[in-house]
Amino acid sequence: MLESPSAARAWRRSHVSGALFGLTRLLRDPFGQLLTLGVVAVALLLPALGLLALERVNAAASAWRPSGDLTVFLAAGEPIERAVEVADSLNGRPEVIATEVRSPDDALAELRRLSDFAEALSALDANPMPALVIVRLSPLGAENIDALKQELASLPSVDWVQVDKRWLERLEALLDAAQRAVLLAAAILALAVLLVVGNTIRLEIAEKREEIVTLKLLGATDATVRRPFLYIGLWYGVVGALLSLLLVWLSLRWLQPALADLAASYGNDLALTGLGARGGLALVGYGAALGWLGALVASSRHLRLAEPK
Amino acid sequence: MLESPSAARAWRRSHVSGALFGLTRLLRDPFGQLLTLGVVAVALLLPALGLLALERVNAAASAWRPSGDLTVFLAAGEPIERAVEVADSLNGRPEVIATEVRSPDDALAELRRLSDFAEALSALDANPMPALVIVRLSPLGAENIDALKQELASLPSVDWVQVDKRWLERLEALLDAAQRAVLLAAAILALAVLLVVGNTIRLEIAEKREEIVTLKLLGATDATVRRPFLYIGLWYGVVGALLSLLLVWLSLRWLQPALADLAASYGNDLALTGLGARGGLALVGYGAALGWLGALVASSRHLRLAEPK
Amino acid sequence: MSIRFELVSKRFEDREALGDISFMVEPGEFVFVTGHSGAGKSTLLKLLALIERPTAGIIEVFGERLSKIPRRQLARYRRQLGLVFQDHRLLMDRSAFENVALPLRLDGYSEEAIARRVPTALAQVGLGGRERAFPAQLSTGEQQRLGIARAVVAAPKLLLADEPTGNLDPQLAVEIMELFVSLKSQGTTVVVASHDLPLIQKIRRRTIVLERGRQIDDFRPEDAHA
Amino acid sequence: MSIRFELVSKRFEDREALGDISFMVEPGEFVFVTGHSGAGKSTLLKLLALIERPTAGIIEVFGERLSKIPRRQLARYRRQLGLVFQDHRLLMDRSAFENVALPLRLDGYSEEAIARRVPTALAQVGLGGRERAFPAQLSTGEQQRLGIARAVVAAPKLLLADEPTGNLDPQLAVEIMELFVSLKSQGTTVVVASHDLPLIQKIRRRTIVLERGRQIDDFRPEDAHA
Ligand SMILES: Nc1ncnc2c1ncn2[C@@H]1O[C@H](COP(=O)(O)OP(=O)(O)OP(=O)(O)O)[C@@H](O)[C@H]1O
Ligand SMILES: Nc1ncnc2c1ncn2[C@@H]1O[C@H](COP(=O)(O)OP(=O)(O)OP(=O)(O)O)[C@@H](O)[C@H]1O
Ligand SMILES: [Mg+2]
Ligand SMILES: [Mg+2]
Repeated sequence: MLESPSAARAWRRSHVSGALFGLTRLLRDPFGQLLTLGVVAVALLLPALGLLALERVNAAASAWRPSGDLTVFLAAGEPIERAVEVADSLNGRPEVIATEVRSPDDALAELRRLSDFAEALSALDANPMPALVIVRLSPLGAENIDALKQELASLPSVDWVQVDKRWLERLEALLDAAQRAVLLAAAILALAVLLVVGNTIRLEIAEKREEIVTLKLLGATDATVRRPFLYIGLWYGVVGALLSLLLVWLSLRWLQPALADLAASYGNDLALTGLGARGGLALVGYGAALGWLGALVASSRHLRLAEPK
Repeated sequence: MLESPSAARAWRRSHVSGALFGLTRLLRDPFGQLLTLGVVAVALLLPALGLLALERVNAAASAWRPSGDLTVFLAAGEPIERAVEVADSLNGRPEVIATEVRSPDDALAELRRLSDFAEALSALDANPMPALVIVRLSPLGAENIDALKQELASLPSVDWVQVDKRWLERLEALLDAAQRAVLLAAAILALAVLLVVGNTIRLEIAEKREEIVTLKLLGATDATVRRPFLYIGLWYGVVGALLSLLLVWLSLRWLQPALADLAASYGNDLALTGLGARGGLALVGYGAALGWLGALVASSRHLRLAEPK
Repeated sequence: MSIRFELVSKRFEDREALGDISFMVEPGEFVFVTGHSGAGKSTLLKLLALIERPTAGIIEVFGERLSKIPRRQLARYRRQLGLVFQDHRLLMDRSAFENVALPLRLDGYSEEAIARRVPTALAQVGLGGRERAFPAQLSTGEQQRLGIARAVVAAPKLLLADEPTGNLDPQLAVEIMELFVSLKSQGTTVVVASHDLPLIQKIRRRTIVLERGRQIDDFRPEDAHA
Repeated sequence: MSIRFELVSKRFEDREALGDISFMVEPGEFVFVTGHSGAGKSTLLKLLALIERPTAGIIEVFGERLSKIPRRQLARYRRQLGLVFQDHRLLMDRSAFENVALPLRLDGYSEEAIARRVPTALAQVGLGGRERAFPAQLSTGEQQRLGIARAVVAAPKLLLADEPTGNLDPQLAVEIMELFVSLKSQGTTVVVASHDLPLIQKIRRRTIVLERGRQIDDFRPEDAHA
């Protein structure tokens, strides 16, 4: 018979109509969907921006490291030439990547920049700082840092050697904490997406309760009945993610001038670049998965209330 | 006739039953209300905590001011007794509240604490810092700060006078920015409350659409039909506020040890106290008003869809 | 005059549900409106209940022009009516008692008056003792009777009943019609839309006949009761 | 055997809606179930549609024990049925066409088949040309007929109609019953719950009579059509 029923056709049809239903549902009343879409977009925006920023700061942090790994303080009164000699003797060695010589004036200037007592220091009669050699170590050097310190400290012209890991360690600890905070925020925000999409699906189901019961009475399977709601969740995720991509772009444009200033003052390229195509796709996928999951949870919970009697 | 109808009785009754309906509605399915109550509670918690913290920091800031308003740097080599003389000569004057004398060793120690070059400074052969007198000004003194500076700087034993307003100004700018941030966050969160309560009311209305139409057909006024929904919003606000009071209390308990440490290191009482009865009442009132407003907006919008035909 | 229709028409987009209807109903009168499915019976009642507005013509109820009633006065107007809906329109989350009590509560009757009147109304429709049942626990016919009890409990000035016996067997239908007729003693005007010709023949009252929205007859059986 | 009831009872908390019902229905047979309001007619049909489960007894449909059908198979089972609900149960946000097309879509019929069958079914219930109307734009009787068209369109093996003519005038009611009788040609078994005694007398088919949940009669008029 030409008009024979077909389970496959019914299945395909329910996907197409489910997807269309979800999309039209969303587009029909965008104002009513503001809360949901807003939460989804913000919940994707904040982690995305956070991760982007972390990535840039990480990259910048490894590029900076201007003060090196070791600072060699020459004895007071030693001339700058002695510092250059020390630097030269280090430059050939495999433990060392680079060296940098600072005159006592440079050193004082830096001390001033970092201290709240700038004006007080300017009142000092004489410069108390010695000349410095700042040493940047190779991985090999980093391994043998203590031996190197001993060796340099025993040089006659050297007063004292300081291991400069402190601020890098601090920065790394800070970045680590920031990363955790971003991930925690992302998790909380993901939960918020599940809740808010779930709430919306609950609303949809409440509005269509009678219709759902009727569909089941007419022989629609649970999966068929559920499909449009899962698609609604999916579309929320997708549209919310697209919205958050827009917001990422806007935020970056808005942050750019401030960042440019900051970057200029460090002589570094701190410019945030966008997410790129792969990042954008990942964000949309993440949003879709979250929306779908929220719809899944809510529909399991609430479709049970729409059983025939 | 004994059984005569009474408009006043109908009105009273609709308030009582509306309030009861709203409350039972909320308590019947607290899990389903998690999102709404959570948003309300957090939206009230964050500004409350923020304002509490600001208040404490403000109080602490005016109590601290340990370095005073002026720092008088004596000429290098002047003995500490000269600093005491300067301090004594200032103590009687109306412009001055208090003075404090620092030996060169104290001054170096402080410089060290504030600087990243602590180890480098410890390598210095001699202490470059002079003795200091730290001067705290009265309001009169603050007005004439420039004249006073001139006068002190012209003393023979004094090398230089520094006006120490910088860090206070910074702190004040910071507090100002923090206050703005807290208020902005409060506004955004208030909007979130309106949206989320509105969404819940929308759900309620959707679930009761047919019932609402029937009530109107039976002669219930718009106000009567709307009343239970306004009460729902009100209860959300109240219960959310109570929840946020609980959260405030928990947060304070949790923050207390960390704050105690911090306070100890500044020798100051930074302990956050609770909101107090008046603050708590204000929070509940604020929550109730927000919830009610959200319900008002949503019910205006959505009850229109529940008209008989 | 209880009701006056003057050249009333009602169009829904392309369909004319009612066309040029004119009639009058005296206070306390009992009128059937009949006609085939889709003839316009429910539309006529909806116009009286202000659920729909006419496209043309004048409707007056108790001397009041319906088109002049502002939105704010709708509730007051409707509280004079007793409505039996073709689809019952019960409140599913309230007991039978509370459903029937509703009009009394809206009018602000005392709890004692409610406790006295509601069981009486339920007993009149054969639902005595079912006070605590919820609508979902009633058969369709029982639901219909619950709706009838709710419509009559507050002694409305005008009772509009749309197909009130569609879910009742012939014997019950007659009993309900007798209940409606008895409301005359309290001055209630009754308009019943029904397609149940055997019932109409049995009750023998004034009958307005509609066909495709037109009023094709308005007769009072010769031996009609007053 | 199409249907077999064996000592079936259904209690709702304190009320016995059906007690010890036993009967059998042959494939292609047409059966009325009648009785007063609240007698248990709808409950009997709900048991067959697996909307309610019996408290005791055995029900078999097409040789399948209903109590053995797992939840996952409910949809498959129900797609063999055509259901006319006492409260119509139309999808209010879909047109008349889409309402009737629904069972065909669920079965996975092609669009061409749907476009051919739906208008036929609508014409059979006197709604030809109303394809684009939404349920809210139909009178109650028209809604009921739409529900009937939806129930018959997919040629169900078993048609369960609960008070399918409650909102129709006597003439239309007979036409609908004649439509149901004609389904015998495609092998459909028909069970109609109705309180409309004049109609039952006119159609003259096997009739099961219920009273307060008990089966008090099961008769086949002497001159009943096969
Ligand atoms: N869910 C339920 N809970 C409790 N009682 C119920 C429930 N459903 C039906 N009943 C009761 O069972 C009895 C039979 O109901 P049923 O709906 O089968 O009657 P019916 O014969 O279809 O009546 P009608 O002609 O009025 O539709 C009635 O007394 C009804 O009150
Ligand atoms: N909202 C609407 N939009 C469009 N058409 C409508 C609407 N309401 C009713 N109609 C049409 O108006 C006509 C009269 O409808 P009405 O409900 O008054 O009929 P009725 O006499 O009550 O019929 P029944 O006995 O079937 O209830 C019908 O053809 C119907 O399709
Ligand atoms: Mg009608
Ligand atoms: Mg029934």
